[in-house]
Amino acid sequence: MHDEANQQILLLLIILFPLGGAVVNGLLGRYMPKSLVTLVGVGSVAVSFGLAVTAFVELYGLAGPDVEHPALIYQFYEWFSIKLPRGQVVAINVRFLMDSLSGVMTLVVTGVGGLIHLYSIGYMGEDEGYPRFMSFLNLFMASMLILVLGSSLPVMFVGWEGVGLCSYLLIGFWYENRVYAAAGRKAFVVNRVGDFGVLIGMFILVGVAGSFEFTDINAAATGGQFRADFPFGILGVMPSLATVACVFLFLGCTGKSAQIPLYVWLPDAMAGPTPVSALIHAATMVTAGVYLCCRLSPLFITSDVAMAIIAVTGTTTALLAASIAVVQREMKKILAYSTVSQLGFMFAAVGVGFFAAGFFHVFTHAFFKACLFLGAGSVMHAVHAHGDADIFKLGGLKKILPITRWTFLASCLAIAGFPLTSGFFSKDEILLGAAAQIYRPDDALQHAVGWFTLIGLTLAAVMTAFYMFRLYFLTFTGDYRSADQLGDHPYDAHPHESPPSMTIPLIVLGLGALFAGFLGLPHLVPITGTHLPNWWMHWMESSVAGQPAPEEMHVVNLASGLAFGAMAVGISAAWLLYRNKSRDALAERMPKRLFQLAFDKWRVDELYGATIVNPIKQVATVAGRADMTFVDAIMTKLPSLNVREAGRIFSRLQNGVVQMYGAVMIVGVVAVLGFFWAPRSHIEATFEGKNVGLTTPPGLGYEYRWDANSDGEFETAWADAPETSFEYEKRDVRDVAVFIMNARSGVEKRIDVGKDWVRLPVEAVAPAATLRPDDVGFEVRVDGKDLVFRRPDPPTLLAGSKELRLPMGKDGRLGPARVFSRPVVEATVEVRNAFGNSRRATKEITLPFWLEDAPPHAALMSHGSEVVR
Amino acid sequence: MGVGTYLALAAVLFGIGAAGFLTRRNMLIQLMSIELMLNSVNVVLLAFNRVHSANHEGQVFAFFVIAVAAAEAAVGLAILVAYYRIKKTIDTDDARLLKY
Amino acid sequence: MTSHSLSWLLAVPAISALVVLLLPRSWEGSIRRFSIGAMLVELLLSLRLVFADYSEAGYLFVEQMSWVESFGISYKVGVDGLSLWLVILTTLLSPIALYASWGSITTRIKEYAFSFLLLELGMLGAFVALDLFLFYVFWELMLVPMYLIIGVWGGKDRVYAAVKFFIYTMVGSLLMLVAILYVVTSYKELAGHYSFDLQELSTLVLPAMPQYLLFSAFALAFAIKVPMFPFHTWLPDAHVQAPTGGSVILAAVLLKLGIYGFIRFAMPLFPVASQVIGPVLAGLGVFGIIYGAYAAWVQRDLKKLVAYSSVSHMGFILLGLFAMNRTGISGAMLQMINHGISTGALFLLVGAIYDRRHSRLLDDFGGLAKVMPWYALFFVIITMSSIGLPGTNGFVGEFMILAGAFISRSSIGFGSAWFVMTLLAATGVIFAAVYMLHAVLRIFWGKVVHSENESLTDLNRREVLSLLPLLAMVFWIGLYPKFFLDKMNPAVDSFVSDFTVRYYEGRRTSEPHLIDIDELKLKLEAARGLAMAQPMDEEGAR
Amino acid sequence: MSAVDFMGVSPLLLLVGAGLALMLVDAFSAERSELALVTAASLFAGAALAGSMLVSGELPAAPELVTRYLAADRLGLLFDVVICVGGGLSALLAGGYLREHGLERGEFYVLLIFTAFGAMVLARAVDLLSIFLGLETMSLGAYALVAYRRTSARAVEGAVKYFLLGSFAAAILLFGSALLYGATGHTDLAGIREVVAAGDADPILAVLALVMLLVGLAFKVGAVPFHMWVPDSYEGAVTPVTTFMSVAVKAAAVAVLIRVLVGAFGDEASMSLYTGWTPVIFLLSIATMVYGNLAALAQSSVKRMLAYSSVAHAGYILVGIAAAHEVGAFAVSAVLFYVAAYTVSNVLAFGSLILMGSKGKEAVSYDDLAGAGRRHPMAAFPFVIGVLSLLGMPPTAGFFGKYYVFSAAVQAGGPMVWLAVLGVLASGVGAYYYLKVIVYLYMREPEEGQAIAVPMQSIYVVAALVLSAYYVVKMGIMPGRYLDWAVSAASSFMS
Repeated sequence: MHDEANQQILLLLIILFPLGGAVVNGLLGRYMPKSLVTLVGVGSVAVSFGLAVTAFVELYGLAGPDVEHPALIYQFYEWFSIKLPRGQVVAINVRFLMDSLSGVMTLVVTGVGGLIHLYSIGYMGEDEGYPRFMSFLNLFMASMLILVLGSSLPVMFVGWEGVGLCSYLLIGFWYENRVYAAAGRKAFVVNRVGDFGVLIGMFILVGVAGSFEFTDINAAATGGQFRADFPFGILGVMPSLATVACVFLFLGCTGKSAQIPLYVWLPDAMAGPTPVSALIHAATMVTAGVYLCCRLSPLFITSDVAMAIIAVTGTTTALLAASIAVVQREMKKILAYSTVSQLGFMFAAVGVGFFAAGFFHVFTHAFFKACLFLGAGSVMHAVHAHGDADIFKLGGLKKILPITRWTFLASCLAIAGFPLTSGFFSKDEILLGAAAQIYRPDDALQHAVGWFTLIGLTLAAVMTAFYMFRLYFLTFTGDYRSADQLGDHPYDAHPHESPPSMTIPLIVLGLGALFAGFLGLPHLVPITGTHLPNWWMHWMESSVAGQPAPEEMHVVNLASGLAFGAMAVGISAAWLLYRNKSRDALAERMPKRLFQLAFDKWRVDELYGATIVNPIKQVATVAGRADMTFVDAIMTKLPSLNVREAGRIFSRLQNGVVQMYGAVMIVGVVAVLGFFWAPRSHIEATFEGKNVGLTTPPGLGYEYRWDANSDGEFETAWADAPETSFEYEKRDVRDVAVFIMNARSGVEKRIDVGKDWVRLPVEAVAPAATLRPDDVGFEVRVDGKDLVFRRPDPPTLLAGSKELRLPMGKDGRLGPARVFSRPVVEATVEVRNAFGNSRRATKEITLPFWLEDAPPHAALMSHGSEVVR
Repeated sequence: MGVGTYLALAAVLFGIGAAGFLTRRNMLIQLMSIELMLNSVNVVLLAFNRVHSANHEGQVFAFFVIAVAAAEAAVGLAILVAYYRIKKTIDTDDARLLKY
Repeated sequence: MTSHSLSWLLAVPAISALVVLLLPRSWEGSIRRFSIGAMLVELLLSLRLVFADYSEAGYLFVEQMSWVESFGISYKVGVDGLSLWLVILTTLLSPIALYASWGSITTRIKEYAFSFLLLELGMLGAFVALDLFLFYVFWELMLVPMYLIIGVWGGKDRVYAAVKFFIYTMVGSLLMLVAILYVVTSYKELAGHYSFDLQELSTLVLPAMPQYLLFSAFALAFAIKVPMFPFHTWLPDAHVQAPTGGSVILAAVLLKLGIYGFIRFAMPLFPVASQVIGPVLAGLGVFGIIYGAYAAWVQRDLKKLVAYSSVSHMGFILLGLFAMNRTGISGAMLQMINHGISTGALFLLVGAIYDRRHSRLLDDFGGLAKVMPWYALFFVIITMSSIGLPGTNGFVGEFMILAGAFISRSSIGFGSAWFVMTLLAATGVIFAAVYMLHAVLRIFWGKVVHSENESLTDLNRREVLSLLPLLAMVFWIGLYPKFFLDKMNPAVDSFVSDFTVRYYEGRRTSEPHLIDIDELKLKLEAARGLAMAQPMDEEGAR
Repeated sequence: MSAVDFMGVSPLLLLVGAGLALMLVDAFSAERSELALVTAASLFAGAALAGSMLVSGELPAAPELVTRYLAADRLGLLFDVVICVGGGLSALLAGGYLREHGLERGEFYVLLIFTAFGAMVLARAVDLLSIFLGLETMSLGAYALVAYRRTSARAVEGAVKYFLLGSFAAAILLFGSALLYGATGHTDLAGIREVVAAGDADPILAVLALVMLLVGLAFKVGAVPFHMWVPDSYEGAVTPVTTFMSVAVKAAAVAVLIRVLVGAFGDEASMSLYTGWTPVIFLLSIATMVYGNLAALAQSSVKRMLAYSSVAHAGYILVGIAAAHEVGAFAVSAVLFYVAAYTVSNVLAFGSLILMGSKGKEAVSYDDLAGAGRRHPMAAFPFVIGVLSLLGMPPTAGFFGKYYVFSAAVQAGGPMVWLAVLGVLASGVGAYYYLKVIVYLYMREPEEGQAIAVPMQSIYVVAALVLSAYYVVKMGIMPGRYLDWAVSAASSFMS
């Protein structure tokens, strides 16, 4: 598909630089001067950014109307391969792909990442773990770039889990605080739940598409391969392959991108240093889920159900997180919930089929949210707040931290969707998608989802504007409340503006927050209806599928109106309630319990604890205890105890008395004699032609007589020979046995034929291996001299005629099975031993051949009015 | 008289010997019981030699049995003496040092 | 090839053991150096095997010599893609385990070295034996030194643990002996002569019924060794009581013999039974994954935690094995190596901390990242390998196993069972993170609360040296597993296709008979156009 | 008649001569210190003589007058070797043991030689008369040997029990012999076989005779429930005698069991799997294996444990005999090999036990062994090999022997396979008490204040241990030659 000459080694280098930085700083950083650590840490990312720009420029040059999917490829080596049941070997290559989607993402990651690295010099420079921090941050960059550039699911998964690891390490960066470390662990474990989904989704994809490559999977999805039903129903529903795969993949996205139900780790993740929150938990890593959805947009769009699930989940998350953010007191916590909420917006966009719009929001969000976090970090740095800062203890910082304040304001405007800022364009596009959904013809599901999404997102947008400006006003307006106040954590009374290494990133990001939106001007300007060139949509077309943008003006007007209105309402409310205020005016106006519930994040963590974590922990405790007691007792202790006790009892029998010993011997003698007292016999039959040889084991002093045809009379007199032979005739036949043989494997099975219909499971007919278990067998009935076999309706696997009439002695075919009957006779031997005791043995013999002509019906019925076995 | 009568006699003798061996505690009497059992064998051997009169194997066998019985008694009595020296009794019930 | 490579491989530890036995016990230093030296020579010798050509299935370095002629018992050894890496694993980990032991074992050096060399002999012998009798001999031979290592140099309840280990394992394998005899007898009745040669016995096809019983006998022996739930209860005891070196070998190599036994002997000889009983074993494996993880989570003793994690990991391997396709089996084979490396390293790390603190209780630690940063680094890396983080070895194995299980259609009467089993097994990935990170949290993060911990020294040279090769392997396999897989894949492919043929033959027959597998393969392919990739691939599914 | 004509029974003659000479030497020599060496040398010479005839292709000659009663076949020669080696090794052990414990008297060795002679006669007996004579010669010697330490209450008590029960069993066996004579008119086994196979024997008498012979021989072998004397007399006797009884006496009993059951009652009807003696042996072997192993589990005395283990091993031997109905020669050869392997293994185990004690402190119980492996590694090591061989761990003689008999059972097929299964499970139980020896040797330390057994210094015992250890390992690693002997002996007997 892609020729080898087209290798672009830049892609590899983009990743290798930060990776190298991580290794150097991780192993040697402790022994290097700080400046060198900085050089390695920041320099590697800077170089990586430069390379990314170079690569992007090249990619841009490739794009043209005749290039269907412009992409740069670098195939490194084959990692490993799996083999599908069809014998097809699927190679998993370490291969990188930069197309329009991953190109933009790479720029964002390296660009924003570079700025945050720069910021970290000032923010983390004094920390004793600075080299470690730089190393982890670089490792994160490398992982994130692998995630973005990986051309197949497994390679992406490397980055996917790699960023999880870095997230774990960085959240718990200040590991001496066990709460922080626990937050890191929580993040990792919750993410693993999602990763589980990605793994399973991946397997379904490869099982159908026969490849892990995104391009192949998307091609297969476009080709409709995923529309088929999943092999078996789940709770009575028969979903399509695409639905199941997408739901599993989306589970992964909810983990990584903090959506319901797996969002709970993100707020806790704020335990990490602020640059980490900015980079990982706002700008890049958490958007990986959206990225994955966009990456596989042709697949996702195949499944309406999955899309509906995504849209509803995203909207609900946006609402829920926003409602929590509205009442929080701490800067980073508010920003964290805001991130969750914004991610919900992105997924809502994905869910309504506006993948590019969702991704556009990823793009703009990276700027303003990173800027907000860094701004918060700047504030915290200024007031010497550790961990997080309570906004009710701040205030009036606009004079003291002017740069921080202006950039923060710009970002607040952007996230609130103030016209012409970046957030305005991207959010507008999302609402447009939701609105378009409502007007899509005749699909009840899509209609419902559209309405829900539109209303939900509008509400969330109102809240967004509100809580962001609540944050802004409380932090930057009014008076500085920690100047004289002695609280639990009195902040520095004399804060100061941050150093340039921190303010420069703020400024760059703030500018981005204001102007990045112009890359994605609306296709249609509301009210005027002017067509504008939308560079973003155009650029993304080649790699992202999606619903077309609506052309109707009323849709556009509706969406824009709602967006603008939400922004206006939110900001005004915040202005009224919080400008220059120091008290939580909203809390005072809300019902106390509702406020408390929202403040406690709707107690979701507690809910999970009670319903999932604790039960599992209890099961685990039981398992752990039971293993060494119960299981071990059954498997080891009990048997060994029994054996030992038996040994003790046995050895007690040896009581030392000679007479007792002698008595035991006599018992032994009697037992042995008793063994010979009664004769034993059983019959074995051998077949030679039509002659049936009958033998019984010989014994010392035994005599035998035979009744071969079971007429109750012995044909032979008492004799010494333990064998006889007999030639059966049809009158000797006592019964007829019916056999079914799997025609393919040759496995035979005798079946019991009753008077009534007999239903035969397939396992009885054939080795189940060759048949599916849900294919029920067939029915057998006695009809005069014939046996009738009938397949049930609807016919499943057993091909051929529906009913088979089988006269005695003939054989027939039914599907993959051969059916035949055989005569059954009975033979009896009586054995007499020297002591005059005798015993009889009777054996039913199924003759392997059919006698001359079919036995009369009477014979079949000889045991009564029905055929009995 | 047929062989059966002799056999019955031998069986009775053997049974008495065995019963004596099992029920008596006096080691001397147990020894004698065993001698009785050996002698019952002699009766059987001699009786059967009448049936299989072609050779004299049965009778020869009987002589050997008598001789061996004597040797056995000698060893047995020696052990008995040693036992008596230690235990001051010839009651086999007291031989219960070794058990379990 | 008559290079005698494998014979040398067996001779070196045997001769060295004898030499150690003859050295005076007071020469402790010499014994230490000599035994390590012998094992390193062994490692070099074994590396020779790696450079052979494994692109065709079949045994290499085969040597055959009649041993007990009248019984058809022969000394026959050889390696193929299935055993190659296990041999290397053994030769790699033995010196590491012994070297690490020299830090903590101070009494009866001579006996320890002797036991270790004997143990290595037993393990290598079992991996290279191609004669069932020879295999059994080596299989049992391993027990004694391991028993001594646990029982003599172990912890407080060492005797109980050692006896439990010995009897558990031995009782399991005794039934296998009877099963072996049955197979050999059946072969003799058809072929006219005795043979324990695996390749000759592979021409024997038994009907289904005896296969079930025989497979069960084999499976019992191997399942105990694996150990599969519910036969695992000897493992925590043995691990907790064994000295560090013993734990390393036990976890890294001995457990692998169970799986190896399945794939080398039980499955090829009894395909029908494997096909039918296999899913049940895989199910137990899946249960073991979750159960082991749960049990590991609540352990307070770090070593016990790692021991239960072994139960969990070995469950994965069982699942992959009985997925009965190339992906699953290759994954299982690779995961064996991975588990050997990562769990071996974990036991080394546990041993390192135990040597310092004489405690393994999680409660006794906390905040060690501060005092022992290098130790923390090593531990976290190995942890990540253990929980299967991509880029480390654990991921590749687990991925292939899960993929193999997912696409397996060897289900008999279960329908969606493999899908469900894969789902459940994949949750093991979550729980692995839970219990391992739980341990990491308790040991490394937080403040140093126990004052004894403040003065702990970081890893010393011996420990770093013994861990570094394992660390290198973690990333080598994680990043370039193809090197390892390429050598085993042809063998696995041929295993699967032979298995398929023998499975059908066993299904069809009601009398034992001998087959020519190649001829049969052609016939079957011609008759049905059967894709040889997977046994159950006929028509059933979809 | 020249001497050459008696080559077939020359080992017997050699022993008789040696025994008589020993009596003279004992009577006239003041210095009788090296009697053990002389005895062992004579017995080993007997073994060498028999062995050389066994490996040489042709069977040595013997006059019909002799072979009428005593077979001069390979089976007999093989048992000559086993009994002589067992006896010789026991003599060496006695040489160390008796001197250490101040018990050495000349008659011991004479008794030993004549008992061995009796055992060899029994092993070669092919006539009811010679069976009886051999049995009594052997038994009377054995009774006396058990009672040898006549000042010990335990020894005498063991002898009393052994004697009374032994005589009782002998009487039963004798009665059976008489009935068999009556039933067939023959006392020679070949003749009996002919008559029985032809169906001409009186069935009632024949069955009764079979039962009584079987019981009498099962007693000597020590099969449950006729084993009750074994633990007591083994424990009571001095350890070298115990050793001797457990190897030589048992071997002879196995030999005659084979000759009577597989020989005289070897026709299809008598040994049928369902109606003949096979199922009886089958059940006896189950009972013996299970009982022996379980009871051994409960012991605290190593010596008594080894006694019970000897019962258990009788069970494994019976497995081989039970398999004879289907795979005659193979099963018999398995039994032969097993007996040989058991002989050396058992000598090794008992010998190590002897070595572990010294005057005033004999090692008997497990506690006596505590920590001995640490204190006296060289003395403990052979014990490990011995118990591992008894346990059946490869690569030892014991493993190969077990493998062989179970292989015979599996080949016999049908229910015999389950006998093998049960057998291996029972031997799995055995692991516990055999391992206990190793546990005490290496993993335990003696309790405070407990008297510590100190190994004795004896070149004899060491020689016996080295020899037996050598064969234990050699028969495990290179069993080929011994297998060939067993197979040729068995097949010549069966044909």
